[in-house]
Amino acid sequence: MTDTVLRVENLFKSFGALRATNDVSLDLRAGEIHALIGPNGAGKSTLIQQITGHLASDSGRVFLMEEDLAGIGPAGRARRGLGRTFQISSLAMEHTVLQNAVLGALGRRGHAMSFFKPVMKDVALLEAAHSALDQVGLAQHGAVRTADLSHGQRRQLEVAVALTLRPKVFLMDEPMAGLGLEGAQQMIGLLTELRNSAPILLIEHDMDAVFALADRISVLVYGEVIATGTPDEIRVNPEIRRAYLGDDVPL
Amino acid sequence: MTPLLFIEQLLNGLQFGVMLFLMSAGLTLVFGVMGLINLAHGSLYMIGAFAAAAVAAATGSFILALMASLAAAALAGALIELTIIRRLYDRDHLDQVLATFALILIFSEGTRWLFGSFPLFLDVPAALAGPVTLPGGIEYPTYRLTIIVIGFLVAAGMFALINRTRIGIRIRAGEADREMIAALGVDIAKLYTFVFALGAALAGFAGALVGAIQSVQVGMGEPVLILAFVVIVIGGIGSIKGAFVGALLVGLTDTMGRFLLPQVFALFMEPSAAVSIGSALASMLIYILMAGVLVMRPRGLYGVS
Amino acid sequence: MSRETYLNIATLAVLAGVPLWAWMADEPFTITLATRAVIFALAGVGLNLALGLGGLVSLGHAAFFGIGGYAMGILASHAQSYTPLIEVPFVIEGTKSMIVIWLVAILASALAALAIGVLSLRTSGVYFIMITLAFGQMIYYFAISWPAYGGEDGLSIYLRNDFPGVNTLMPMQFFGLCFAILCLVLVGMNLLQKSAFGLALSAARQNETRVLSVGMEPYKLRLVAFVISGAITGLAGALFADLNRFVSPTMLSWQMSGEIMIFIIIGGVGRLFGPVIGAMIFILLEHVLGGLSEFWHVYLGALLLGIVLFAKGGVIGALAGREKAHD
Amino acid sequence: MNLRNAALAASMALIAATAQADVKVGMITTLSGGGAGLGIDVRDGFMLAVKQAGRDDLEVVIEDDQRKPDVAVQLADKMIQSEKVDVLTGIIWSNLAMAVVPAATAQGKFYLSPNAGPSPLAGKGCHPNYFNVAWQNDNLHEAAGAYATDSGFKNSFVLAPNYPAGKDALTGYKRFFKGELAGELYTKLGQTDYAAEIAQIRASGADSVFFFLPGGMGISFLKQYAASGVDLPLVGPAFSFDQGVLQAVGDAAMGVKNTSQWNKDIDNAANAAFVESFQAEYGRLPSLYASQGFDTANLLISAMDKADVADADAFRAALKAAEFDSVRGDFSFGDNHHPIQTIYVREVIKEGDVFTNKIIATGLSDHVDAYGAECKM
Repeated sequence: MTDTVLRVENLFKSFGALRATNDVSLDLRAGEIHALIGPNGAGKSTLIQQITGHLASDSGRVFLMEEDLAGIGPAGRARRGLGRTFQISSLAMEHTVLQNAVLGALGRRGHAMSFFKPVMKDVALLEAAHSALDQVGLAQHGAVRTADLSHGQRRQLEVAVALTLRPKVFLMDEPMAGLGLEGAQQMIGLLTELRNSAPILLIEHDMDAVFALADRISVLVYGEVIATGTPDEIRVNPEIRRAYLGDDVPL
Repeated sequence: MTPLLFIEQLLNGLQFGVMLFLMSAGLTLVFGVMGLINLAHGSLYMIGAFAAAAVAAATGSFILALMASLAAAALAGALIELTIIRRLYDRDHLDQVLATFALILIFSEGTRWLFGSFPLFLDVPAALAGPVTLPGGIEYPTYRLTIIVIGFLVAAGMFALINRTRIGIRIRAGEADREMIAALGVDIAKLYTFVFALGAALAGFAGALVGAIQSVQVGMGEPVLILAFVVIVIGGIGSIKGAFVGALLVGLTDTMGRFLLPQVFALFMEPSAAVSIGSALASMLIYILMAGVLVMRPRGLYGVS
Repeated sequence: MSRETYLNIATLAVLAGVPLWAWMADEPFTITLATRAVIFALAGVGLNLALGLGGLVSLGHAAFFGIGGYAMGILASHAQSYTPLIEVPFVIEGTKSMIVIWLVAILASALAALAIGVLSLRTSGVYFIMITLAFGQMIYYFAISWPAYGGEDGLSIYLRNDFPGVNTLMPMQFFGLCFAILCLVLVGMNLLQKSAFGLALSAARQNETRVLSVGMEPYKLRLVAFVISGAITGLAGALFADLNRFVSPTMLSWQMSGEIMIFIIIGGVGRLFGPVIGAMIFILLEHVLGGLSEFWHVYLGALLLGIVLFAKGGVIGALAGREKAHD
Repeated sequence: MNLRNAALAASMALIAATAQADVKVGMITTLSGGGAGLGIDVRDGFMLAVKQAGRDDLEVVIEDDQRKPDVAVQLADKMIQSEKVDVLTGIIWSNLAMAVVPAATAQGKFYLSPNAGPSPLAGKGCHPNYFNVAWQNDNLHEAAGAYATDSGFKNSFVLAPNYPAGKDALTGYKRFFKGELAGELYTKLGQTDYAAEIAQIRASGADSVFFFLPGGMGISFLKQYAASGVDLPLVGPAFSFDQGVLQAVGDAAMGVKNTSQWNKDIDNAANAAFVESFQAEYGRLPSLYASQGFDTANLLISAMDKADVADADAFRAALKAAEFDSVRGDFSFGDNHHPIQTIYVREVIKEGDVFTNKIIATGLSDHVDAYGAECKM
């Protein structure tokens, strides 16, 4: 277990009577893509929010490189190496693409308490930002206002911002949602590259992508992990076919 | 301090709170349904008082005066909703604050232009003048008791309206999800005009009721407006129940603070300094209360996030 | 250069040119009006940092304006009467030195902003507007009923305070002093907008979650912005008190907060020169409309309404177009 | 409305007609916002006297201070720097006077106060160029205290807003009231609900109530007091019982005793002429403030007859002599340039449909304010 980067133990979260996550445990190992699948409302996004600290857990613990993250807020967790992308793009829309990337690089630096030095002339920050934009294929779009980007480009920018943080873990919430076929292909290529710098916990509805990319898959139903395994194991697991895919659905 | 005096002061706090509720109910409703901060709510209160004073002077009837206050404020409310306010629903709070601040300027000076610079006369009806003796021997002004009763009736009416009627269902639906009720075929523009006019009418009604025991003058709305904001922020913006609880809380805190603080300070200070410092602190008390509530519960007592 | 830059230069030229003309034409009151515009602009620049860049709609900035004013009033009144401010545990004397007064004003209003900010920034949206209003009202009522420094009557200072090498009683020289401060602060604000802090703060306004997810605390960013903002408005308050040689609780009233906000809206929210243009127009309106009619507030209201409804982005927005994303 | 416009037009015409004015007066007063009624009365009274004098060597510039001290200071600067006025007047409120007067007199201008008389300006802060034509702030309260003592009251409950003028009011009352205090309360400035205070009055066992609550505060208090069933006699200064506000209080004010240095029934020729001409000009009964504005203008005109304003010493002496027919009857200045005058006790009565006041007693005769000794000039 020495190569475990992120470990989640017995997470619970209820909203009133609704149990969004119910005793969830899973881990993420170096170099892997671990996909989290499940029907709508299974608690996938809630789980991500709990891991990043945006939502407080009712109980359970999260470890990053064996450090217990209890009591640390979302900003602190990001500084410790949790890089995430959002289900719905979450960017500073009035800023340019480059500014959003620089913001990420600034986060990597750890503070923004510099008041008089022009940030867009800071070579170290710009380098990090450009290289991230380069990696996701947005190098040409640095000067564009984020609000003017296409949907797919915003997804790419999300990834780029996460990249600038040089995180220890990527948490990606449906990075391919709403992308066309071509966009999805590009994103798959990008994620394949990224797994080398840090493992990815991936929520995705696109089953083709999941089964093509993931090293392991966990299935979340009604807030519970009903199975974890390789794509092949999951494909043949009868319980999953019954509970999630439905018996009559051929794969 | 006798127990009787203490009870009388509690009644006073209650009455003040009820009056604040009348003012706050419309404000919180408008915010809850339309997401609008309306600083001009105090102007509607003033319009109600002026309309009542003008009608009472012309007809001598207090009932007619009250009806006039409802009508005038509702009309003014509907008018500004149709012409100005509806352009502000999609704007941020800053634009709303500024636009309705501009409305205050227009209404205040416009009223002064129409009615002159001197306060108007509006008196309590003869039937309600003077005090009644309550059980236990407390003499209490009949009119103030009437305000308490009316306030509770209005509160009950508001709860019934929101919870029991079709229009209430629509209002609640509008709070939850604008697109949804539009999709259900409700004319949202009409609903908004109605809600705004209703809030305005309540404010105007409060202005007329209170005008009878206070001074009907230009600028009478702003101090009450600030209090009403304190009330709805304490209660949680958008919640009628919150407005009710907040209003009573503010009414009681303010009244009891004014009454008790100087006496508390007098226990360990010389009298005139105690009166001075106690009064100073009393005038800050509701703001301290509000800051305290917000620090503990950033969305007020009954606010939803 | 962008159209906005040209507009900004023109603004400064008018702001400096009008009093120069008035000085030559011996119209000292026009210089006083211009000084008033400069000081209001400075107060607005302070609020604009919180409001425009940080998205913090504070309806309590009069508190800092007034605290700055009282810093001047209290220090100068003690110097005027040759009585020390405090004697135990050590003696603090009053002073007539503007530099000392400014430092005290900045420090005092920054401290007040820190205290108010720590509590208020836990809330957001309307609640933030209202809690800042509440703190403002608290200080206002305190000032009215606190007898030591004049209460509602306020404090009169007979002579302006001293600045080395400047005869502050000459309207033109005092204007020059205020104008220089405004320019310095504008330069600083321009740098700040383009700094790492400015980028992070405005990102926090646009998207709080985004800033959190890159490991920065919006709360801290906003608190720092609120403190700097309060300090600048406090400095403006000290100058305003010196302009009038008088300070009173009116400077602390919520209407004052509203007025400072109006400057920003008229000029353009978040624009560097928004409050400058706004304050100039406001003073002009007050002067021109006030002479036209007793009921000039009606016209002012109608004009404000028109700006809010139809000129989104204020005067700068209307003249210079949408804000260009910073390079 | 029309009348007010007519008054404005009249004053404008006057300004136009007096191009080579010898004395230029700057009037800074409150003409917009909540307290505008007082400023309008002072202005109308002042301009009536100016009109009646019909002089072409007197010019008046009028500006609205919006009741804001900083605006008042700006306007004073404007009048002094740009308009080059010789005399300033018009300010209604003590806090505005404190902001404007010291600086104006320090620059050698004359200031004639038609209303405000804060204690610092009567005592340590007095100035040879400052003349108060109304009263020192404490005066009416002192007379109320004297009247309460004369009426045999032993135990008064006193209340006023928590600000300097309020504290001065209670100090003034206590200075001349010889009985005990059953209670002392400071209310919030601008407060509109007095239920809590009235309850305390009821429980206090007092035999009389003194209150100073100017403007809307007094109207609210009186209405609520009348409805409360507490029937202790009320005493107060004239401010809450003046012609402008009395109609808004109505029956609740009937019979209340209040102190004033002026009333429309003071029996002298100047006053009778003033009341009649004011009514003819503006269509309403004159108020206390109008009488003060009228006296201020007549004082100024009397000085213009005797001295040139360019000769400050002579003009000052002419003002000090105060040789004009005051509508109050006898009028002279004390050493600190504040009035020595008789203060009457009035009772609110109804004449036909109009509420007004009638003099019933003399509160203090030839009264001198308490601060003169501190004035060194």
